[in-house]
Amino acid sequence: MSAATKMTMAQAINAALRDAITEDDSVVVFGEDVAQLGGVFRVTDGLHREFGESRVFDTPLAESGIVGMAVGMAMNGMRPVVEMQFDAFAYPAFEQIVSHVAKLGNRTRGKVRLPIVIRVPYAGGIGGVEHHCDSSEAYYAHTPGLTVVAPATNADAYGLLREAIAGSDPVIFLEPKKHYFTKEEVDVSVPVPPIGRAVVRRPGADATLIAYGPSVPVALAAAEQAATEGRDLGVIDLRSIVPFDDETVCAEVRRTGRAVVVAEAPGFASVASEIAARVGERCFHHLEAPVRRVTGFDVPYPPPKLEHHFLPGVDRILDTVDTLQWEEDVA
Amino acid sequence: MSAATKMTMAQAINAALRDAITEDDSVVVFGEDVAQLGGVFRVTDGLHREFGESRVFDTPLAESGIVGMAVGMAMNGMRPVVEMQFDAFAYPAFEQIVSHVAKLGNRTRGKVRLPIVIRVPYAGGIGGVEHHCDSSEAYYAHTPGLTVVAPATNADAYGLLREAIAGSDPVIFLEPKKHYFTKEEVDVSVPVPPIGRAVVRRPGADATLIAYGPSVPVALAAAEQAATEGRDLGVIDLRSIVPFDDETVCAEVRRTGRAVVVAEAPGFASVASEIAARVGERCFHHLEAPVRRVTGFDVPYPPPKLEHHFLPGVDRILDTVDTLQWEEDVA
Amino acid sequence: MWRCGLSAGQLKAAITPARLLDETGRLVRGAPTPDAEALAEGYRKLVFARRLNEQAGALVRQGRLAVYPSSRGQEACQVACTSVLAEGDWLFPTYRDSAAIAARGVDPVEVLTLLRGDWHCGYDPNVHKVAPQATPLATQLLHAVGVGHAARLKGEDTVVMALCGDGATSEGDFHEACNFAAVFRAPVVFFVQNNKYAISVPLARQSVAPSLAAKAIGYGMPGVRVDGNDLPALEKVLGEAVARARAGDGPTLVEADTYRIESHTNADDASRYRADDEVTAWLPRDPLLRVRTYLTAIGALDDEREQDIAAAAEEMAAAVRAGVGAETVADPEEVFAHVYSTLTPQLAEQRAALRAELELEEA
Amino acid sequence: MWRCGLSAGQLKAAITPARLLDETGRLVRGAPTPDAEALAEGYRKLVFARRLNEQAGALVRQGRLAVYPSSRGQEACQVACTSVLAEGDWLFPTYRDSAAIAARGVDPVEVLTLLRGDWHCGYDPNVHKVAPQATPLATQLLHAVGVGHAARLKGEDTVVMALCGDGATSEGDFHEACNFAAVFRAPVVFFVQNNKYAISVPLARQSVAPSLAAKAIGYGMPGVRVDGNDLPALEKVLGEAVARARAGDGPTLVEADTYRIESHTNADDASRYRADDEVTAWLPRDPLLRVRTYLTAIGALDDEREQDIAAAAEEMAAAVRAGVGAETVADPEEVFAHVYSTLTPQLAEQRAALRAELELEEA
Ligand SMILES: Cc1ncc(C[n+]2csc(CCOP(=O)(O)OP(=O)(O)O)c2C)c(N)n1
Ligand SMILES: Cc1ncc(C[n+]2csc(CCOP(=O)(O)OP(=O)(O)O)c2C)c(N)n1
Ligand SMILES: [Mg+2]
Ligand SMILES: [Mg+2]
Repeated sequence: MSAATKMTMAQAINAALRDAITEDDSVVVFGEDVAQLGGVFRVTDGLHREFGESRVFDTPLAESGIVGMAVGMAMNGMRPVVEMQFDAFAYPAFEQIVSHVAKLGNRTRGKVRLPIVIRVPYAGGIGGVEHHCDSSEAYYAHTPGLTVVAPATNADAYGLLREAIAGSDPVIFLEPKKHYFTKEEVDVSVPVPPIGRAVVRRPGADATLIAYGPSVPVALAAAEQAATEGRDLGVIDLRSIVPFDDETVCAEVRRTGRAVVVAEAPGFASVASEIAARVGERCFHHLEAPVRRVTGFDVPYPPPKLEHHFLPGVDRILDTVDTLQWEEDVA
Repeated sequence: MSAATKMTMAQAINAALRDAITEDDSVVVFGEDVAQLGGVFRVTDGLHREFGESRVFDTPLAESGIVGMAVGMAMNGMRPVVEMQFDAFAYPAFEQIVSHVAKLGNRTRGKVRLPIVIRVPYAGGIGGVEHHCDSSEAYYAHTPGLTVVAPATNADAYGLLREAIAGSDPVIFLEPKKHYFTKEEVDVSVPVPPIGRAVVRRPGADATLIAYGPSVPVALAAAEQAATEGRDLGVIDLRSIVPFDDETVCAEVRRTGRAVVVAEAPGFASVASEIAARVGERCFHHLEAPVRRVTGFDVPYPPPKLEHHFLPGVDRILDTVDTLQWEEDVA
Repeated sequence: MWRCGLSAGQLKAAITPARLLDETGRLVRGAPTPDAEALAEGYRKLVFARRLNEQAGALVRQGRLAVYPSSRGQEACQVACTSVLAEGDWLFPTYRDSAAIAARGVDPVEVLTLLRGDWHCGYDPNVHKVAPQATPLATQLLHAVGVGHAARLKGEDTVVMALCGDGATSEGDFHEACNFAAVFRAPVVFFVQNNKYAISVPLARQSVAPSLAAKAIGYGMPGVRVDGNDLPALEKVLGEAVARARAGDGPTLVEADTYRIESHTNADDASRYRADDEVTAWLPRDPLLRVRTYLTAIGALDDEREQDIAAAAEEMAAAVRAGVGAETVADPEEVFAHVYSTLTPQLAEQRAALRAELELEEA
Repeated sequence: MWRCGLSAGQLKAAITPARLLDETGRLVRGAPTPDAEALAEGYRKLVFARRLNEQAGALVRQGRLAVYPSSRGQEACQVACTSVLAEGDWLFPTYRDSAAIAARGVDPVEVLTLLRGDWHCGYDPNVHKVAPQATPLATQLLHAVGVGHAARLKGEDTVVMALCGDGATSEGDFHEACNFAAVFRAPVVFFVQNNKYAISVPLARQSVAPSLAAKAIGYGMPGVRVDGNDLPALEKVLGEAVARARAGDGPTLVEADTYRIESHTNADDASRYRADDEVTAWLPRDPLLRVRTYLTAIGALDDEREQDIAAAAEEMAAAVRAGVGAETVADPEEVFAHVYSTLTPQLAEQRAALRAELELEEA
């Protein structure tokens, strides 16, 4: 009997929080506007009413405070799940995240572990005004000690969040906000592959698109389109950036010999750079063409009016795939 | 007539600050302990005495405050040069740096420019305790709107800092603290190449080492050593990470067909990743071997006792060069 | 070196809101009589501010603005914080202070640029000495301190008016800004519009202090609480703070006791977190009503003048509709133009790639 | 919802330092007589703290410690902040609070781990309920609030003692921690050792408030100033704050008026920024001297006991010398072991690479 129901990503995350709070007394949810209001994206809707002030509560307006308090609560046996209202509003918490959240396990030789989940509604595509659309994953992925998870599907949003909350290590949980209200079938009783495992969302013989979070559906759409043009593109959904699934990625790229990395963040010194660099290093002898990147430009996130030029789209991906030294070029 | 004198990097930076303050009334220097004490590394030694409280002053102990105040002072016609006491202590200023310093020029369509220099004594090799040895360049290099400069020589420390202070845009100025007390001949009257230009510190026919800041002398030492073993390695000193000198880098790598990137920061999603990715993309058809990286491990900066295992050293660089698919391997 | 004593009077000022006009529009006993003509001009500005709030709200509903955080109910604050400034003074506003920026003289169409979904602030900050509207909370307070400190170093008598909300007082940057200003004796007036909510979070979750103005004690500067719906009281308190700053006596923290009548923005639904009767209880304290009643009672406002004001406000609103409604062509290449003062080779390359794409599309 | 009133008494407590023993070791008029035996035990701890400071200083000079920030002159603070805690309570120390951690019962050799140049804190924080020494200033205060708030949610009566210096009060995290604690009524005692300097920067550059304790007013919690070189006064004030927290009445901000006798650390040279006579002026206020004079005067301390204490302190110092001097073999592979609770494939690969290198070197 399948328990699949249609739900939005916001609902999937809400369900994960609800189930985690229900099953584990040590799970607490807090942040700005998460209680009475249920979050500006309604992700925590109803949880305060259902579980009360001791499990779900609003804090004063201070992100360093929120994350710093989470550190202490985790030291005292709790599993805090905190919300940063928008990507750019996590920056005030940067010192707490980099110098403490990421390092305390190491600084105590594992005596103190911090099971904290920092939820970050992130990336663009929602017509948001400035500071509301940053793709900030590189800052976290570069910081040793953080696990960085970026779900692309609603089932993963549920399953990966459950795993993140239940785990021992701090997790930056990147929620692609443009998918909050996208509906998909989700069966929460079916486990998803663990954090650290990438999934081949679409096999493909000619080239491999590597993506995560909000770029996965775009990559799939590109592959779809390519198929109609006679080119067979595979799509890998990384699901977690740290740990990174070299095995799955390299297996695919070695098979196809061509890879394009797709990500929304500015490309310079980004997660996309890392992927391109490691694929280049590990699959060199199998590559028929350089690993290419389709990323955001190296500019502050542009305004709603122009964001479609900035976001990696199907056309730009396919144009890039076209440059991958195909036989016909040589001929 | 050459005006070259032997000076340490700290003295070269001190001279740059002194000359800038002398020549331009709008230059102000402030931060924690920079006035009376002259900075914990004595980089600002004597400036307070010489120029007084209106040009060089101590602030309350708050990095966001320091950088935020610098933004306002720059808006009102000044050229603030601020010191973050150590790399990890710049993190409290992260929001100010990313959301304002980097973006204000763009947010005002160029009507407001921020000629701010944020000096960061950075990286390791000094036997420092935790939080005192972070290589944080990736955080800045990934942020559009920041210029990121990393001198490796004392002449560059002087010349690039002068240019940074005189320019219109905010600059993150990364000072390799392990070289603060290294003496070199510097002739401050001889201009250095501008920010954005890399320099080939050593030509080499067999492979190219790409480095910046504290890794340049290490790369040079490795090349020296390799020469005695019959391998001719070139060394590029990037000098600035943003802007990036693709031209110089690609010209060298295309010539040698082999490249190793050397950097101290943890390698994942780092500046080294970017370099490897872009060299892989741009020099693909000239590469005889994958672009390899010799970086710090993906762990928090290790303690003094173990830092020599972490820092990219001559042996590790040469071992890596050895893997670059040399003829003899094939044979 | 402790410079700030603490008198009973100072404490009282930081806790009990100053008031000149009561809720029925009558002068409080012992209060100085406001200059009628100046107050009538203030009334005109209140009406403009209200009209701008209404017009912007309508434009959001029509999809012509991306978002609008309304200052309805806070118009007296919006007007007072600019009317006390001299020409060379600076204003540091937030997203909620569009009406204050317009009151400062910036074309309302320009003011709404960011909220239309553009990436830049629309106006040239140097022309009217108005910083871009700040969204990352409390960060702009530090910029205000910097502008003030630079002015002092240059020997200029510029004063800086720095705005924020009650929620923003919880941020670390609020603390650092107050402290830097006090330590450097910077000519800054910190003006907190305590409208009782930070989106959905009520004041009780931000602070359990006797008042927000009382925070000033911890920085060694005066803190003054004022009825935020009482225009003459605001102008008096803010005017004194500006004078103090201009005289070189350093910063002041002013807290306005006011109320956000509408939702946080159009995207918000305040009924989820506050009862209607709380809102209704504030309606009689309307800042326009109060001044209007007083001016009418003293004969400084008659129907004709009222109509003139309304007509002028209508004209402004029409201009806003026209300006915001006008199709502007956003040039995608401009996204690269201002990131640095000169294009980096990387951005030049990326711009060229985008240009090539666009040309292909057009072809 | 404003919970905190402001009485004249509260204000005075926040500004005038409480004192029980004066500088000549005499009981202040009207002060309660301290329990002699408890005070003698306190004296023993003071001597231990002083001895630890001296020993660590010597070890630095011998190159056996990487760095040591001495609390010489602040020993009364170091002792009092732990003696008022119960077993289950938590302590959140800084780099300067090694003596306090040792007073809490942690083996001094373990305490000095970080300062020897190791990457970890040496002791298991859970055993003695002592957090790792914090270097990024003021950050640990928020952790303290979290521990306290979690205890409250769990219905435990744990109290958290959170330490910081005068300089750290300028950081945003200080503000956020005080405010969170007050709003959540968390059982935290914020204990600021105002030793007048942040490295070279004097107090006047950190704050122009009437006192640092006065900052409490802005958070709606009590602030108390106490003579930081007066052990019984410290124990009384901190003890009351702990009791208040334990009773569920929320946080207190306690400021100790004390002085850093030595340089910031061995790497610092205080003569660059302060006059010798400032230091000499503080010497008569030595916290050990004061208690010793008092105890001797009331006959609670004789030569024999004094010698016993000194001998025990010597023994401790010898153990520290031996422990810190012992060569420890740092295992390079451990650098990878604790970054995550399970090794990521990336770290496994990197560890293997390092292992191969090391094996090659050995071979
Ligand atoms: C650093 C930061 N965190 C969170 C936000 C999201 N946010 C925007 S407005 C707001 C509430 C602000 O409340 P308040 O300061 O009282 O100002 P008001 O909106 O009431 O004028 C929040 C949480 C933000 N803009 N910046
Ligand atoms: C965030 C941060 N900024 C800067 C530093 C560098 N630093 C270490 S100690 C210190 C002075 C601290 O002074 P105070 O808080 O008074 O404590 P004290 O050393 O006097 O005990 C500074 C600036 C730091 N550790 N953390
Ligand atoms: Mg508000
Ligand atoms: Mg101090």
